[in-house]
Amino acid sequence: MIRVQQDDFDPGVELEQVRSKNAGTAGAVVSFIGMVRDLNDSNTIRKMTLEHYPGMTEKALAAIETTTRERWDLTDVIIIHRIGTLAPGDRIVFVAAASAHREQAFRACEYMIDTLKTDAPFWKKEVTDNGDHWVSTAPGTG
Amino acid sequence: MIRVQQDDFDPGVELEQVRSKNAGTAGAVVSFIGMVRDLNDSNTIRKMTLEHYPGMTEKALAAIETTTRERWDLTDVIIIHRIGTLAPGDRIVFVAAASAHREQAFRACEYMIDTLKTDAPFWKKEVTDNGDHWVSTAPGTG
Amino acid sequence: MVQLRFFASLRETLGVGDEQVELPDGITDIAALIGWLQQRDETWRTTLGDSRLHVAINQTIVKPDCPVSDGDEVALFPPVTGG
Amino acid sequence: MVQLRFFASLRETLGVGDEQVELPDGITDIAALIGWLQQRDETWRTTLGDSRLHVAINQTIVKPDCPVSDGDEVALFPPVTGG
Repeated sequence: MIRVQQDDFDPGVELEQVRSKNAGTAGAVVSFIGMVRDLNDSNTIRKMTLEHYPGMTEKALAAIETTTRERWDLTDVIIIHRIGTLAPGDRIVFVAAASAHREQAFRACEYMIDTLKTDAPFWKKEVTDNGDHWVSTAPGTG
Repeated sequence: MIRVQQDDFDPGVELEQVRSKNAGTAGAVVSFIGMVRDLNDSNTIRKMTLEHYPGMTEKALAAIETTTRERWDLTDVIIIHRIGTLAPGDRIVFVAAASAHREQAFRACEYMIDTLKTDAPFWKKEVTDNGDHWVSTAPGTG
Repeated sequence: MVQLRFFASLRETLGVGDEQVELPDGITDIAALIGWLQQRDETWRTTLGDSRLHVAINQTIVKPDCPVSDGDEVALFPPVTGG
Repeated sequence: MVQLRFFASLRETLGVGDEQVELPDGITDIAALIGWLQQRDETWRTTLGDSRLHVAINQTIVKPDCPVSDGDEVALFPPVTGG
């Protein structure tokens, strides 16, 4: 399941849906939450704006989901990414993989967030005390 | 933070506490949820009982937290493990690591659950259609 | 006609988000299209000369030697920084 | 006195969870303590002869050559299966 949205998401709600949908078959759910940090390259971050490429974003995330499901033995996959204006501490992205076995879930979850950070058309612009600037390399989340 | 308890836990509540406590500093939270599977060695599992060694359990989990915090650059660590009688689909264990960077959080989270499965004194007894038995090797969760 | 789309810092630097252009004769791949756009002025020349420029045709990332034809949506953007 | 504790399948097979014993002369390490307990009967001999047996003294895992002394809590249990 993939979603691109301005609104915040609730990791607890997402994880509970994964649990109840896969009760008995999934022994492991590994999830990643990315959040806005307040410091990047020693600049204090006040806000952040996430721009994306509507249409291509959904295609890119769907491709990541497909590849992930092909490569690992999973019972469920979630990718949620926010767009718009966010503040430090705000959730940006949620990625989760459910599997019978934890190794599969760990590998799949890490692959999804790594690939999202190189393949999905999102761009971050930081509003800092030293002015606004587009993030060029290391992004503001983990 | 470590906890051993009979009651269920709410991953959403735990993750929201980690987020708000570390807002701005943690860019990544990786979490693992282990749940009871309904099949193990082709036996259908009806219930499961988790026994532990009170006192040593807390020491073992605290040692895992300490080692994990020493080895990786983390802003927060959670280990929660349930004991008592559980049914397929029920949550057994929750492990989470928060960090500025996702690689640290992934490595720490995986280390904690791997180490817990070898070092913490918990034992699972499965109630199956073919009788009760103690789990000897591959446990019922991922 | 080709639908051009520019994102993030490219959109801001070039001052244009979406633009429709008629492909001139001889412009048949991405590299040629970019070279043609670079002739507009110094800003275009420099901005589209960045070696880290990403190109997508019809919302799929492509290489500079990828053919481009009438009706395509061609997007140019800097390296992505989401997640 | 030494406080013995048995868990999981060991507790069930041996039919005892907690037990206090007086260490006989000459029983000064875990290996000797286990050997002494194995003399009780065939069930004890077999059960404590399992090479995968884990031992903790005062709630810390130890090796069979670890010294044991009066006042210790000695726990014997099968490989752990939590998580």
